[in-house]
Amino acid sequence: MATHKRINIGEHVVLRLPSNNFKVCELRADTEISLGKFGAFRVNDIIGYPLGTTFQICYDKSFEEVEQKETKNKAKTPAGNVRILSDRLSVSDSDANGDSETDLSKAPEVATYLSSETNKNLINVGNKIQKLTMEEIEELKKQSVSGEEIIAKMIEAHGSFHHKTVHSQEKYLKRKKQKFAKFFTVESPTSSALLQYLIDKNDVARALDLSQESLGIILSLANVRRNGTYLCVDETGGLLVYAMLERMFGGNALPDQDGKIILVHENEHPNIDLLKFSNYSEEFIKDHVKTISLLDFFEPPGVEEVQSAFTPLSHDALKEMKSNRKGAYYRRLRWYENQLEIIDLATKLSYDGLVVGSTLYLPDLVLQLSTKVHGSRPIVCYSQFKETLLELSHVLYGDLRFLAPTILETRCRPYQTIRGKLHPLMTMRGGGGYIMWCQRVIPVQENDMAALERPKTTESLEDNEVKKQKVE
Amino acid sequence: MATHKRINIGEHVVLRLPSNNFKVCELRADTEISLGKFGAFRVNDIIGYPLGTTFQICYDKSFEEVEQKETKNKAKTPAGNVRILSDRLSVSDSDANGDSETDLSKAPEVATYLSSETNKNLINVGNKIQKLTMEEIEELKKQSVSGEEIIAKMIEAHGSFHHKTVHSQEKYLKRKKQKFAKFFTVESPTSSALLQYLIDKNDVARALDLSQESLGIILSLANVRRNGTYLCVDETGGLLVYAMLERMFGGNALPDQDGKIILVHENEHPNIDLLKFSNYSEEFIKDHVKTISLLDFFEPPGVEEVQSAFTPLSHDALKEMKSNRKGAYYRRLRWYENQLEIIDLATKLSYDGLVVGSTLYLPDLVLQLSTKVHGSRPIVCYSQFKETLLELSHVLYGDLRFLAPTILETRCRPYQTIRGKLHPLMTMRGGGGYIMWCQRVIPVQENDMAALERPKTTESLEDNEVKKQKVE
Amino acid sequence: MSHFSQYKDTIQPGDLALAWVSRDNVKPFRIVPGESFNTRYGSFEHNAMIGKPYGSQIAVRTKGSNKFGFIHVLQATPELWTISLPHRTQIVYTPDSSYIIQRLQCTSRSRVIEAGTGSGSFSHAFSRTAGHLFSFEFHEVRYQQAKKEFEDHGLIADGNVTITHRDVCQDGFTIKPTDTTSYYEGSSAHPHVAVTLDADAVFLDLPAPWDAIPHLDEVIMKNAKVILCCFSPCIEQVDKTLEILEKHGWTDVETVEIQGRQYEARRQMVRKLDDALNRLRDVRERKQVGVERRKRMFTKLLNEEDTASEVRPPTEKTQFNPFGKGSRVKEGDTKFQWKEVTKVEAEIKSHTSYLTFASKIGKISRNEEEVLRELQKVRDGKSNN
Amino acid sequence: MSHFSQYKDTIQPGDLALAWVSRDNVKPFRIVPGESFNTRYGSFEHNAMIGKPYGSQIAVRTKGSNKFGFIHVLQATPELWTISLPHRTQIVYTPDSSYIIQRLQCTSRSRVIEAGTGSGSFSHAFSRTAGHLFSFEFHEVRYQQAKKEFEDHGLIADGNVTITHRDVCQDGFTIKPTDTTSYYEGSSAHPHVAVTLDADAVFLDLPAPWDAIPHLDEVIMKNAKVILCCFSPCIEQVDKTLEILEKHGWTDVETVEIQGRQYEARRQMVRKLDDALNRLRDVRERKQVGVERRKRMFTKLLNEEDTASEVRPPTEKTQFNPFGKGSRVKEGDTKFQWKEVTKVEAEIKSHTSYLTFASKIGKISRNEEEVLRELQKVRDGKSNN
Repeated sequence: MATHKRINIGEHVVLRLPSNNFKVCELRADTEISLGKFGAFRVNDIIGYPLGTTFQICYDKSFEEVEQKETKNKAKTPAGNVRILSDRLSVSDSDANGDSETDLSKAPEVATYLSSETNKNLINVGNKIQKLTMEEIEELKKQSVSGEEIIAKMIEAHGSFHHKTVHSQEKYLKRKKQKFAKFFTVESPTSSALLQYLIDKNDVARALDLSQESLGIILSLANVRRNGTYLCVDETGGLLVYAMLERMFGGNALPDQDGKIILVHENEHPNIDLLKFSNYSEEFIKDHVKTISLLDFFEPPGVEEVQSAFTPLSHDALKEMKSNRKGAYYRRLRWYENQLEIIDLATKLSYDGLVVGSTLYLPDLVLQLSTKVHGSRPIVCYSQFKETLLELSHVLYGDLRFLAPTILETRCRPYQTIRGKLHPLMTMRGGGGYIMWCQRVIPVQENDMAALERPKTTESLEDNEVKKQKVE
Repeated sequence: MATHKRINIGEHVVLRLPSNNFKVCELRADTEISLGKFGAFRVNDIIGYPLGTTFQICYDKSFEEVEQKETKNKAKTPAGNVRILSDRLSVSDSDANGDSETDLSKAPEVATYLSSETNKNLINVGNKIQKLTMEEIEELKKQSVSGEEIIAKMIEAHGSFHHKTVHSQEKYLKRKKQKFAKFFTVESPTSSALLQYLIDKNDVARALDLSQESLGIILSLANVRRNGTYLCVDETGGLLVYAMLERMFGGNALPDQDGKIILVHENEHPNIDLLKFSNYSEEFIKDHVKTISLLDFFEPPGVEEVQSAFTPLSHDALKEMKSNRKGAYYRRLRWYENQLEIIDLATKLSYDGLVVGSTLYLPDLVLQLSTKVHGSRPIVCYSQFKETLLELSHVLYGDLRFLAPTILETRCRPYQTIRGKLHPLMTMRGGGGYIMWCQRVIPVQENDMAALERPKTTESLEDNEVKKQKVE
Repeated sequence: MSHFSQYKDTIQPGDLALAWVSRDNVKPFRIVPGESFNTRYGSFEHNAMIGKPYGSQIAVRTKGSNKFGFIHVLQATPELWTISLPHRTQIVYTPDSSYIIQRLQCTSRSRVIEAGTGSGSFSHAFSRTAGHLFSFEFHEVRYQQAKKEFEDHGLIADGNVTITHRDVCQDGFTIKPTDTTSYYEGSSAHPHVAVTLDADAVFLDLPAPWDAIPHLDEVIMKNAKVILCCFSPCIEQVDKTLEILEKHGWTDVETVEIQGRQYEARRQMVRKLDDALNRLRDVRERKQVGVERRKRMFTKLLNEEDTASEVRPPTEKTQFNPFGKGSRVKEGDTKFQWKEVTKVEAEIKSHTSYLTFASKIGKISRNEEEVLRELQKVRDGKSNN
Repeated sequence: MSHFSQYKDTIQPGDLALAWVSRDNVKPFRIVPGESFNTRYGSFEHNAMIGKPYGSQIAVRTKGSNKFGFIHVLQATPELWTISLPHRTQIVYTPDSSYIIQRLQCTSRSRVIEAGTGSGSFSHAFSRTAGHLFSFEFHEVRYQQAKKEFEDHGLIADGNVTITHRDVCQDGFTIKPTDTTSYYEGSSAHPHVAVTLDADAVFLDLPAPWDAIPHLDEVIMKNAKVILCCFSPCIEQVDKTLEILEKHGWTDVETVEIQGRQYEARRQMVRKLDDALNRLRDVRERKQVGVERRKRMFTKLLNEEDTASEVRPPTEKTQFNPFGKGSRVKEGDTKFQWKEVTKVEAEIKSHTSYLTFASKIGKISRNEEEVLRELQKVRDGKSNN
C-alpha cells in the first residue's frame, strides 16, 4: 500500500467521532488516545491500516469492570480493543473478535416496535416523554458494554415511541446510536479535513470563514500546480498555504519538487499555525514556503547594506577560525543568506500567480503585489465579504494591468440521502466567502500604438481612448 | 360564475402565447385580435369563458385559402375559429368542431420514429441536420392547417432524428410544437401576470428588476390589507401600487372599501402607467390612490395661502352664478379641494405602512417619510441592489425609531417537472432585488426614563446608554 | 375583537400584544392591568404600557443595577407572529408563505382551502387577505389548539376563517353539519346544510397530498380557474404528486423552491497597507540598534575580540498600533475607518419544502345567451354615444 | 511540448494561445508566423505577438476608422479553456470541477478515472493536478476529437493522461492491449500487458452511472480509501445511484449541489432627496406666475369679468437637472456621485448536476509484521537519543 494512503506512525491524522466531531492527533507509537465518552484506543492498534478506516472500540467484560472502578478514581478512560467497521453506520454489538457484523443502519429494531403510520397522535412535549433521566442514561453508559443496550432501554422507556412514524423512529435511533456508539474514523489531514475541523470547533472565523467550495475554486482559478512559484497573503492561519502545498506536492513530500510559495505577511512573523498538522518535514516546508514581511517585500534591504554587515569568509579563512567562533560565524552567515534571499524574492522573481486571503484594504495590497506577477497569470483574492471585493474590482477595472475582474460566489448545498426521503438539508452554515478573479495583463505601450498610426493621420492617441476600448 | 373569474367585455387580459410570450389586450366587443404567426381570433368568441381558458385557433380549408390570398395582399391575419383546449400541451389536429382531443403531450409520434437508446451516434452539426430551410418552413406554415403537419414534415426532413434518444426526441417535438401551434391562454391581468409580461418584453428594468417572489414578500411584510392607509414610493411604473391594490381590493373593484394608497412621487407627475391595464374604474383609482409630489408632501401649501386664492361660494351665491361661468368655478373648486387634500395627506395622516421602491438615495428618503408612519407599522424598502439597502440599514440601525432592520433576499428556483427527469431548470433569470424590512417604533422618552430613576441614584442617564441597550 | 385585522393606535387592556425583547425573543402576551411581563432584564408592568401607542419602547430599571432594560410592544401581524413561534415548530416561513399567497392569486375574492393547519401561522397570513379560509387539521389536539388560538386572535369572529377537524386524505373536504368544525359557530349559516366551499385556491401541507387531491373536485369552484399548491419536503413526494395531478386533469404544473436569505448589516475595519507598513517600519527602527550591534559583533568576530560582553538589548515592542490590535475594538468605533458589509445568517434555512403549483378549470363553458345580451348592451351603449 | 503544464514567458511560434476578445469571446489559436487572428475589430498579426510576454495586449487600427481594436493574448489554463468553449457544449463548469477535485482529494499522488471525457475540459483540470488520469469516452467521434485535442495540448506527451474509447457501462474500465486507447502510445508500458489502473479517485459523468459502478471494484486501489463522484442532472439518477452504491459497499454517501454565481461590479447614481426636492422647487417657482394668474382669474370670476383675455403663459420646463435626466449619463461619470453595487449575471446557471460522493475501502487489512518492525524502529530510534 502506498504510504500516503496508510495510517503511519508519527503522522498527524484527523479523527472523526460518532458525533461527527473532529479531532486532530499525532500518532505516537506506544501511546493511547482518549476520545472521552467515546472511549480510548491504543495507537499501535491502528497503525498500518488504510487511512479512512473506521474502528470500533470494544470493551470486554473484564475491561468494563476495570473501567467502572477506574473512572471513580481518575479521569483517564482505559483503552479498549479496536475492531474494523465496514461503515460508520453499522455498529455491531457482537463479540469483540467476531466478524459477524450486523448492519444496524437499517435499524431492524424499528420493525419490532409498534409504529404509527403518521404521527397523528404524537404531541411534542419535549423531553418529558423520555422517561429515563439524564442521570439514568449516564448510569447506563457507565454500565453498558455497548451503546446498543442503552438505546434499547431508552426505547423501552420512551413513552410514545410507537406513536412515531417509522421514519422518525429511524431518525431517533440513528441519532441515539451516534450519541452512544464507540467508534471513530481515521482520516488523512487533508486541507478539507482540517477546514472541517476548524468549522467543527467553531473556529473557522480564524480561517476567514472560508468554505471548502471557496477553497477548491481558489486553487483551481489560481492554476496552482507543482511547478509554479506563487505569491500569497494568508490570514487563514496557514490553511491557504496548506491547501496550495497539498495541490502542489500531495499530502506528504515527494523529493525534488521545484514549486514554491512566497508568503508575504503583515506582522513581524507569519501565522501559518495550521502547517504544524501537516506531514511534511520541517526542511521541506522551509524549502518550499518562503516567508517575507510586507515591509521587506516592498522595501527590501540593499545588497550593499547587507554586505557591509557581513562578508562570507573564504574557505581558507574559515579553516583558520577558532572552532568556538564558528557557531557565531554560521549564525551570521545564515542571517546574511536570508537577507540575500529576501532581496531575491522581492526584486527578481516574477510570480505565477497571486493568492490573497487578507483583511487588509485590498485595493492597495493587490495593486502593489500585482506588480510582481507575470503576464497571463491569475490573481485570486478571497474575502469573507462581497463588498470588499466589489471595491477591489472597481479599482482593478480602472487599471489596464488587470483583465476582466469577476466576483464569484460558490456554495455547496448538501442533501439528505435517505432513499425515499431525498431533499436538501433543512439548514446549513451561512458564510463561506467570495472570490475575485482576474488575469494580470500587460497593456499595450504608447509607442506600440504610435507605430500603428497611419502616416496620414495626425491626431494623437489619448490614454482615455485606450481605456475606453478595454474589454469588459 | 363570479365576474372576477370570467373573461369580460371591455376588460384587460393577459394572453399567453404558445411561445410562452405574453401580450396584454383590451377585449373590445366585435373586434379581432391578431397573434401574428399564431393566428388571429374574434374577441366575441372568448367572452364569457373562465379566465385561464386555453383556446386553439382553427382554420378550416376555405379559411386557409383566404389566408393564403390575403397574406399576399395585406399584413392582416384573418381570424380563425376558437376551440377550447383542456391543456396548453394538448394540441389536437382533429376537426375544428370535434371534441375528440388527442393529448399529444405524450408525443406518440416518437414511438413511430426509430430512436437511439443513447445519443452515441449523434454529432451536433447545428442546423445543418435540419434539411428544411427556414424558407421552406415558412412556406409550410402558410400552407398548413395545423402546426402538427409542419412538425411531421420537419421530422421527416431531420437527418438524424432517429439518432436522438426518446427524451431528446420528445424535447424536440415539444419545442417545435410550441413554435407552430396556434393556441393561447387568456389570463387575468394579475400583478404577477403583468410582471411576467414585463420580464417577457425584456422591460423589467422599468420595474426595477423586481421578481415575483420579491413582490410577494413586500406585500406580506408590509402587512398590506384592505383597511390600511399606506404611504408608497413607486418607481416600478406602478407595479407596486397595482399589486397593493390587488391585495387590498381584489382584481376589480368592490364597493365601499376604505383602504388607501398615498403615492409620493419625485417628478411633477407620478408614473403609474401600468394601472392602465387594471380593470378598476378611473373613479375607483382616484378614490383609493392619492398622488402627491415629494415637495408637496414635505412642504405642503399653507391653508391660508390656498384659501386666499379661492373661497368656495355658498349654495345661494352659486345659484346666482351664470351657467357659462360655472365650469370655471368648478375647476377652481377642484383645485382648491385638491390642495386641501394635499395638506391633509402631508400633515394629518399617520400611515399604516411605508412601501418604497425607489432609486433615490434611500437613507434620506426613508428617514423623512418614516416620520409619518404610525408606531408598530412596517417599513419595507425594495432595491435592485443589496448595497443600497446595506447603507440604509446602517442608518436605520443607528436611529432608535427603527426596530431590527433586516435585509432579505428571496429567490424562486423552478424545476423541470417531467417525471423521471426532475431537476431544477438549468438556467434562470438573475436579479430580482432585495428587501429591507423593519418596524417603526417610538423610543422611550427622556422623562419616562427619569421617572424610573431610583431616588437614591443621582447619575444622569446618557443617550449613549439607551443606544447601547437597543435590541438588535 | 380581532387583534390581527384592525389597526390599533394605542395599547389597551385585553389586547394581544407582542413583546420584542430581541430578534430571537419575541413573545405574545395579553394586556391585563396590574400584570407584568417578565424578562431577565426586568419586569415590565402592563400599566406602564396601557394608553401608549403601539410600537412604544418601554424601559425598566434592571434590578440591582443602574442599567435599563427595554422591550418594544408591537401589534401582531402574521409575519411577526411567525417570528414569535418557537423555532422547533413546523412553520411555513414568510419567504414561502408570501410567495404562495402571490402565486395563488389570493385576494379578498379568494376562497382558500388549507390542509393541514399545523401551527396556524400560515392561516393568519391567509386570513389577512382571503375572502374565506377553510382550514383543515387532522390531529385532534392541534385542531383544538388552533381553534382556540384563532378565537383568541379574533379570526373566527372576523368571519372569514373556518377550521375543521378532518383527515382530508381519507374523508375529503366537504364540511357537514355533523363535523367538528368552527363553521357553524357564530355563523348565520344553517347548521343543517353542508357548506359550499367553492374554493379557488388550495394549499396542501400534507405528508401524502396525492391522497387528498382526488377529493378536491367536489369542493373547488366550477367553470373557473383554481390554483393549487402542495408543500412537500421530499422530492419523492413531488414525484407522486406530479403523477396524481396529471391523472386528475391539473395543468400548468410547476415545482419550485424558494430560497430566502437574511443578511445583517455589519462593518469591517479598513486596514490600509500603508498603516501596516508603517507599523513594520516602526518595528524595524526599534531593531536598528540591533543591526548596529550586529555589525560591531561581526567586526569583533573577525578580529577575534570577545563578543560576550555585548548583552543583547531588549527590543521594545512596537507602540504604533493603527488597527487597535490587542485591545478589543468595538465594531464601528469612530477612531477607525470602517467598510459597510453584509453578513448572511450563521445558519441559513437551505430548504423548507418543494412547492408544486398546478391549476384546473373543471368543465369549461359559457352561457351563450348571456354573452349575446352583454354584447348587445355594449353595442347599444356605443350607438347611444 | 505541453501548452498547459509549462509556464511560458513569451509568445512563441507553435504555441497554443488564447485570444481574449471579450468575456464572451475567448478563442484558442495556434501561433504561426505570418498568419493573422481575425476579429470584427480588426486583424491581429501573429508576428506582432511573437516574442512579447504572455498577457500582452495587442492593438490594431480598425479598418477605415481612427479607433483601435484590442485583444489580449493569454496562455491557456484549464479554467480559461473552459471559458473558451462554445456554451452549447456540455461542460463541467469551474464551480463544480474545482469542488469535485477538492472533494476527491486530488493531488499529484492521485490516480483518477474519468468517464466520460465529453468536451474534455474537465480532463484538463484533472491532468493539471493528478498523478495519472484515465479518461474514457464511449462516443467514437468524440473520443477521436478529444484524443487529438489532448495530443495537441501536450497532455498525452506529459505522460499523465490516458484516453480510451470504451463503453464503461457495458465493458468496464480495464484497459487491454486490444483496446482503442492512447495508453500504449509514447508510453514505455509493454503493449501486451493489461493496465493496472489502481485508481483512488473516480468521476462518472454518465447517464447511467449505476451500470458502471459494479465494474469499479476491478480497477480501484485495494486496501486504500477510494473516493467516487457521480455527476447527474436528474434526481432520479441520484436515487438509482444511491441504491447501487449501497449495494456495492460504498459508504459516506453524500449528494450535494454546487451553486456558482458571478457578479459584475457596477455603479448606481446617488440621487439625494434634497436634489429631487430642489428640482421640484424649481418647477414650483416657474409655476408661481401661474398661481398669481390663478388668483386674478378667480377674482375676475367672482366679479364676472372676462377671463378669456388671460392667455395661459407657457411654463418653461425646468433646467435644473441634478441627475442628468434626459441626457444619457455614462455609468461612473464624475459629474455625479455613485454608489458601488454588484449585479448578478442576467442569466444564472441555476443547476448543472447533482454531485453524489461516496468512498470505499476494499478489503481492509494491515501487515502485522511490518507494523511490528516499524514500531520497533521507532523505539530503537528513541532509545538512541
